[in-house]
Amino acid sequence: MPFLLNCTWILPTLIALSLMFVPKQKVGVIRGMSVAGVLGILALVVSLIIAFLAGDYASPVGSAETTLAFSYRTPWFEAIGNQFYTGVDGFSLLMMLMASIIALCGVLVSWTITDRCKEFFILLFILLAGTFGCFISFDLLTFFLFNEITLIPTYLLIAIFGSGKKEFAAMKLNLMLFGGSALIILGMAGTYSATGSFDMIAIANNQSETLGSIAMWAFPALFMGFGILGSVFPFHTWSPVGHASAPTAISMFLAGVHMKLGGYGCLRAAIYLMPEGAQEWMPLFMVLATISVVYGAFIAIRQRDLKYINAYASISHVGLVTFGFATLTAVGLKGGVLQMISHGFVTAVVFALIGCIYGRTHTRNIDEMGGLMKKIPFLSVCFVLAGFAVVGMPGTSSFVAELTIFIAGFSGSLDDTLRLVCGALCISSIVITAVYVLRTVNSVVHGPLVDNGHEFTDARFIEKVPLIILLTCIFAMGLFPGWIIELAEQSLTPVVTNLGR
Amino acid sequence: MDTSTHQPVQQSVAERLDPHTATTPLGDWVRELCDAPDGGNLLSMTINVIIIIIAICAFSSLTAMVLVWMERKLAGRFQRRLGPTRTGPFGLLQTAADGLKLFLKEGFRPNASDPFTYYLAPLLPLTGAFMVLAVIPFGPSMWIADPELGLIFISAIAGLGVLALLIGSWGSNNKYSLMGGLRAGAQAISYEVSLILCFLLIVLASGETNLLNIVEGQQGNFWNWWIIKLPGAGFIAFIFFIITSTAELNRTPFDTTEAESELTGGFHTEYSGIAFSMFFLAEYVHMFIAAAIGATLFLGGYNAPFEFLPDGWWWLMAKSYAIIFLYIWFRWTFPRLRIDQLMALEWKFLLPLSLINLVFAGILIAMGWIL
Amino acid sequence: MTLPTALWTDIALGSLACIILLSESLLGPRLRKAIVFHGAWIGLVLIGILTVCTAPESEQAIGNYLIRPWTIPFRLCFCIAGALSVLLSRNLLSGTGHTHRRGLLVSGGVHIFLIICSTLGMFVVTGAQDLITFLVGIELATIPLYVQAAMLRDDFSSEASAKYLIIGSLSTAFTVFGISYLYGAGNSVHFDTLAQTLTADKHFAWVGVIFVLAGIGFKLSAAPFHMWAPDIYDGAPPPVTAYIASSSKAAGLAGLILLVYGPFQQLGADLENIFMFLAIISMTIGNLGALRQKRFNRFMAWSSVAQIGFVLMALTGGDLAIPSIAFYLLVYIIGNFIAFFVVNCLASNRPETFSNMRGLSKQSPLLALCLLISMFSLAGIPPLGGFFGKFELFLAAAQPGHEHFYLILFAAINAVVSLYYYMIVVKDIYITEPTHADNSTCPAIAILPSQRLTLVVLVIAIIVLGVWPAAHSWIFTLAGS
Amino acid sequence: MEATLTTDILFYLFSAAILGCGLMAVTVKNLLHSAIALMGCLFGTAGLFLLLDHEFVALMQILVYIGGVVIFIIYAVLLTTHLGTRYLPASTLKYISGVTLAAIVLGLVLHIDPQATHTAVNPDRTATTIDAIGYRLLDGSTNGFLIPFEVISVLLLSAMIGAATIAKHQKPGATNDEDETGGSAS
Repeated sequence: MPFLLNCTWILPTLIALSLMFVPKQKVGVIRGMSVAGVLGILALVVSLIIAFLAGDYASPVGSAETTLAFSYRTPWFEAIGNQFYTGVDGFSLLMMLMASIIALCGVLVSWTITDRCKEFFILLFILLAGTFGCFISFDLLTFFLFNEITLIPTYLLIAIFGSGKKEFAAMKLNLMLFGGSALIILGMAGTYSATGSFDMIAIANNQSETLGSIAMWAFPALFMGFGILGSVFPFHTWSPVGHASAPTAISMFLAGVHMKLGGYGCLRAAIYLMPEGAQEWMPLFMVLATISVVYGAFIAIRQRDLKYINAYASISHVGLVTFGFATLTAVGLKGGVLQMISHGFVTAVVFALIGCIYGRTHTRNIDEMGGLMKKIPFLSVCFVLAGFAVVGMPGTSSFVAELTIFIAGFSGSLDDTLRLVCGALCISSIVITAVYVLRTVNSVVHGPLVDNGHEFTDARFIEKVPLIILLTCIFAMGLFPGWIIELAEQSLTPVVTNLGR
Repeated sequence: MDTSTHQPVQQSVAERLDPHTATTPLGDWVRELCDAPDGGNLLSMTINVIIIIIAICAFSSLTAMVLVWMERKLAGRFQRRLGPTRTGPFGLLQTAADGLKLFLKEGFRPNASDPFTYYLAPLLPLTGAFMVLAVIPFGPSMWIADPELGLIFISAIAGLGVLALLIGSWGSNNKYSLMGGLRAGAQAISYEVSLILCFLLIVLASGETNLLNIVEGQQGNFWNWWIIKLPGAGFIAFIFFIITSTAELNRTPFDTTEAESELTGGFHTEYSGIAFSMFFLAEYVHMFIAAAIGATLFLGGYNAPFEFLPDGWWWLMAKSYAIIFLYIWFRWTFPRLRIDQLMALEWKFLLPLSLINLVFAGILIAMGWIL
Repeated sequence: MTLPTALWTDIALGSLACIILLSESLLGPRLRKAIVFHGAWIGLVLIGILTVCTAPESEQAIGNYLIRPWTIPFRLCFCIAGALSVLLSRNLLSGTGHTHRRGLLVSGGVHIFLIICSTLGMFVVTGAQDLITFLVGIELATIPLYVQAAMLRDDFSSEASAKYLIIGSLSTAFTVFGISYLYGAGNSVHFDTLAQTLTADKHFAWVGVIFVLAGIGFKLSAAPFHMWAPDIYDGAPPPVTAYIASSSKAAGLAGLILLVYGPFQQLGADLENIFMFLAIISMTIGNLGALRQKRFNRFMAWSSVAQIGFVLMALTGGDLAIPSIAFYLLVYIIGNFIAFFVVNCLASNRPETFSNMRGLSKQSPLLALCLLISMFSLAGIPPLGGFFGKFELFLAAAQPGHEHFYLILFAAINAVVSLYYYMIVVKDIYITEPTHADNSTCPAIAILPSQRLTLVVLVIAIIVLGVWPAAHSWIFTLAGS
Repeated sequence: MEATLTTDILFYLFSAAILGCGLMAVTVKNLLHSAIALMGCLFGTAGLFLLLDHEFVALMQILVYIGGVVIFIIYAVLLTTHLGTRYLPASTLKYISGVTLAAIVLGLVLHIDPQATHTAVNPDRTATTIDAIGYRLLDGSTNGFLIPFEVISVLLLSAMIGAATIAKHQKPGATNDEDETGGSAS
C-alpha cells in the first residue's frame, strides 16, 4: 500500500516520460495514454480510499503519537535531515480524490488541443505528479519540493497554451508564487535552525520544546508563503490574470486544485506545526481573509469577462477557506477543508463550462452573449446548475462547506468581536455572490439570442462527460456529505489537539 | 670538490657595505684622523665615501683613457691607421686629443627630443659601472664592498645597462636611435640569459656567490683556476662568457646597436660633446669590468699563476687586459652580424649549449671529477 | 617518504599535462588530434574517478601538502569542468565552428594543455598548507586562462584577454599585499601557525584579511569586484568562458573556505559580517545586471555574480557551509556547462543573443530542453540538482549560532528575481515566436552526435543529482570528517 | 640592521625616493617617464630591503623588477606607436576618484592600528641567506617549499608556452609582451 500511495506521483511522472518518446504527430496515442493515465490515478486513489476506510486507519489517529496511513519513510537527502516521508490521512485522501477527478475532467476538456499537444500533456502530468506528491508528503522539505515542481509546468502551460496576455500572466503568476516560496524557505530555515529536522509529524509532536520563539516569526512566513498560493488578499493579483489567460484545463486545475495546495500548506505546515504562532497571528490573517472574501465578490460584480468573474469568485471563496482556518476551531478547520474540496469541484465545472461556451461563441464577454439556452440547452443547464453551486444553494457542496464555516464564525465565545464582525462580513458576501451569479447566468443563458455569426452546436459527448462527472460530485457532496465530513474531522483531530496545547 | 674550506664569512650586510668598516689603509687613516678608530662616525664615513667616489671616478677615467689609447693603438696596428701610432710618444697624445675634442664640442640637444630622458640616459651607464666596480676584488685587501651575493649583485646591475640605451634612444626622438635602442634591448636581454648561466656554473662549482671567496677558492697554481679545474666545462663556459660579454658590451661583431653603416651610430646618433663622452667612457669602463669579472671568475682573479709568485692587483690587471685585448682584437677583425643571426646564435646555439654545459658541469662536480 | 594515495591524482594530472604537450609537439597530425583531444578528456575523467576512488578518510599530508577530505568534491568539480571544457572545444579544434567569429583556436594542443595546467593549479590550491603554495596554486589556476582567453585571436578575444590579465594581476597584487600583512601579523605563512596567531584583536591582521578577500573576490567575480566578468565572458572563446565561469570560481571558493576555516578561524563573527555584506551586494548587483542583458554570455556573467552571492551567504553559516557549497558547485558547474554547450552549438552559426534563440524549441527540441533544464537548475527549481544546492546554502546561513534570517529572506527574494531572468531565457526559446529578421540569420542547427551524447549525459546527471542522494551524502560524509 | 643615525637617514632617503617616484609614476603624463619613475620607486624599495638586512630580496628586486619587468614595460612602450608621445588624457574625475580611493585605503590602514607595536617579523638573518633559501626551496617537509617551487616551474612553462602560442604568426602587438610580463611577474 505505501508503494501504491507513492504511485500517485510516480505514475504521472512515468506517463510524462513515456509521452516524451511518442512522436508528436500521433495525437490519438497521446490522448489515449493521457486518459489512461488519469484513469489509472483515479483508480489508485479510489482503491486507497477503500483501503483506508476498510483498515483501522479510519479510527481517529492518536494525538500524542500520530500515525499516518500507508506511511513510507526512507532517508533521502539525510545529511540535512531530510527524509522521503509519505503517508496519508483522510484530509489528504479527500484532496487527492478531488484532484484526480478534476484531472480526469481536465484531460477530457483538453481533447481539442492539437498544437503542441504532446508538450501540453507532458507538462500536465508533471503538474499532476507535483500535486499528488504534495498531498502525500509529510516531510516539510519534500512537501515544498513537490510544491515547487508544480510551478514551472504552470508557467509553461499558461505561457504557451494560454490566451490574451498569456506571457505576462504566466510570469506574474510564477513570480508571485515563487515569492511565496521565498517566504516558505525562510520559514523552513527557521524550523530547521530550531529543530534540525523537516519531519512534520515529529516537529508537530514536540514543537513546544524546540520551536519556541522562532514560531512567532516563522509562522507568518510560512502561512503567508502558502497564503500567496491560496491568493490571500494583498497577494491575490496573480490569480485573476493567471486564471483568465490559462487554457481551460489549466484554469480548472489551477483554481480547483493548485490554489488548494496553498490552503493545504497553511493548514499542514503552518497551523499544524506552529500553533503558538497561529494563535498570535491569526487576527491579522482573519482580517485579510475577510477582505479577500468581500473584495473578491465585489470585484466579480464589475467584471464582464466570464473567466475574470470566476477568478474573482474563486478569490472570494478561497478566502472563506482561510477564514475558516483563521477561526482556529475544530469547526472552522473542518469548514475550511470542506470548502477547499467543494470549491475545487465548483470552480472546475465553471471553468470547464466557460471553455465550452468560449469554444462556441468565441467570446467570453457576457455582454456579447445571450439566449444560449435556445442554442445549447445542455451546456446552459449545466451553467445554471453550476451557478447554483457557486451561490451555495442547499443541495450543492458549497452549502455544506460554507454553512460549516459560518457556524464556526459564530460558535464558541461571543467575546471575540473581531471574529464576529468578520463572520458577519463573510456571510454578507453570499448576497454579493448571488448578485453577480444571477446576473451572469441571466445574461448568458436567458434573453434573446445574440448572434455574432458563429454557428455552433450543443456539447459533444467528450465534453458532456467531464461536466456530468463534476456536477455529480457537487451534488453528491451536497446531498451525502457524511463520510467526507467524517474523514476530515478525523484527520483534523491532531491539529486541533495541537492548538489546544 | 671540497667547498667546506671556504666557509662564507658571516658578516652582516651592514658590515660589508658600511664604508667606515671597509679595511683599506686609507680608510683606516681617515678614521684615525677623525678620532674614531673602531666604528667610525658620520664625518669619517662621509669622507670615506667621498674618497671612494673620487677613486672610482679617477680609476674609471684612467681606465677609459688607457683603453681608448690601447684600442686606437691596436686598431692602428691592425688596420694600418696612421694617427694613433704617431701622435706624441707611443701615440699617447691621441687619447688626449680625442678627449679634448669631445669636451670642447658643443653639446646640443635636438629640438624635438625629450629633455628628461635625453639627459638622464648618459648618466645611467656610468652609475651602473661604478656600482659594479665597487664589488670587484682587485687584490687580497683591495676592494670597496664585499657583498655576500656579489655575483647576483653584478648580474642585477648589469641588467640595467640596457635601460640607458633604451631611454636615451627614445629620448633622442630619432628613428635610427630608437631602432638601435630596441636592438640593444633585445640583444642585452637575450644574451644576459647565457651570461647568467655562465655565472651559475661558477656558483655551482665554487658554492659561492661572494666574489672574494670565489677568488680565494682559486688559490694556488693556475690549474686551480676554474677555467682548467673543471675539465672541459670551465673552458667552454669561459668561451661562452667571452662571446656573451662581447654581446653585452655591444661591441663588434655584436655592435648592431650602433652599426654606423646601418643606423648611423644607433642610440648615440643625437648625442655629442660631454653627453656622448659619458656613453663613450661607460663603454670602456664596462669593457674593463667585463674583463675583470671574467678574470675573477675563470682566471683566478688576483691570484698568481704559480704558488711561489706573490698575489696582487697586478695579476688581475694583467688578466683583464689580456681579455680586453681579445675584445679589441675581435672588434677590428670580425665583420658585424645581422640582428637575426645574432638572435639565432643566442637562442639556438648558446643557450642550449650553456644549459647542457651547466648540466655537464653539475655531473662533473657531483662525481668529483675535477682537478 | 611514501606517497599518500590521494596524491596520485595530482601526479596523474601533471603527467597528463606532459603527455598532451609532448604529443602535441612530437606526433603526426592524425595521431595528435586523437591523443590530444580524446586523451585529454578521457584522462581528466579518469583522474576524476581516481579522485573519488582515492578519497582519503582523514587528512593526508606529504610534507607541506595536505589533502583534506572535504576538498575531494572540489577536486572532482575541477576534473569535471576540465573534461567538459575540453569537450566543449571540439568545434573550435576541428574547425567546424564559429563562422561568425573568425578563426579557430590558435593551437588546440596548447589550449588543452593550458586547461590541464589550470586544473593542476586548482588542485594545488586545495592542497595548500601555507600562503605561498596557496598563492602559487591560484596563479597557476588563472594565468593559463589569460592566455586561453586570447586564443580565438580576434579583437574580442584579445580585448578579453587583456582585461582579464590586468584585472587578474590587480587581484593578485591585492592578494599578495594582504598575504604580506598576514605574515606580518601572524609571523608565519603556515596555516596551522596562523590559525593560532591570527586573532580578532590583532587589528593589523585585518588589513591582510580584507585584501586577501578582495583578491579572491576578484577571482570569484563577487561584487564589488565583478566588473570584469561580462566583457571577458563575452570575448573569450566559449570553452574558456565556461571554464572561467565554473572551475575558476570553484577554485576560488575552495581557497576561500581553506582560509576561512584555516588561518582565519579565530576571526569568526566579524568575517561573517563581511561575507554577509559581500553576499548581499553580489546578489543584488548580479541580479540587476542580469536583468538588462541582451547577449547570452554577458547574461551568464551577471547571473554568476548573483550565484556567487548565494554561495557567500552560506559562508556566514556554520559547518554546513563546506558540504553545501561543494554540492552546489557540482550542480552549478554541470548546469553552467549545459548552457554553454547549447550556446556553443548555436553560436557556431549566429551571435549569442537572446533574440537569436527565439524559436529554438521548434528548431531543436533537444537543445531547447537542455537549456531549459540548465536555466531551471541554475534558478534552483526541483527536482533538478540546483534546488538542493541552493536550498542548502539557505540552510547553512540558518544554522544554530549563525542565524541570519534577514539575509535568508533577502536572498530568497533575490532568488525569485533571478528566476525572472532565467525564465526570460525560457520564454525566448519556448514561447516568443521568432520574427522574420531573427529567422533569416538562423540556418539549421547541426549538432555533432558526441555533443548530443554529452548534453544528454549532463542533463541526466543534473536530474540524478537532484533526486538521488548518493553524491550528496558522499560529499557530506567527506566534509563531515 | 641596528638602528643608527645612518640607517635613519638612509631610511628617510629611500622612503622619500619611493614616495616621490611613486607619485611621479602615477601623475606624469608621459608613459615612459612613468616607467622610469617606477624604476626609481623599485630601487628605493630595494634600498629598504637592504636596510632590513635582506640582501637577497633587495637584489632580486633589482634583478626581477627593474631588470625584467620595467625593461619589458619600457620595451612595450617603445614598441607601441604613439603611447610614448601622445599623452593619455586623465580626467579630473578619475584623479579625484583615484585619490579618494587611495585616501580610503590609507585611512583604513592607519585607522586599524595606530598604536600597534610592530615587532620585526624575522629577526633571524640566517633564514634569508641564499643558502637557507635554497635549502628551503628544496625541502619537502612541512617547513619547506618544495611543492610551490615545483608548481612555479609548471606555471612558468604554461605561461611561456601560452605566450609563444599567442605571439606566433601574429602581427606585432602588445599581447605577447603583456603575457610574458604576467608570467615573469608572478
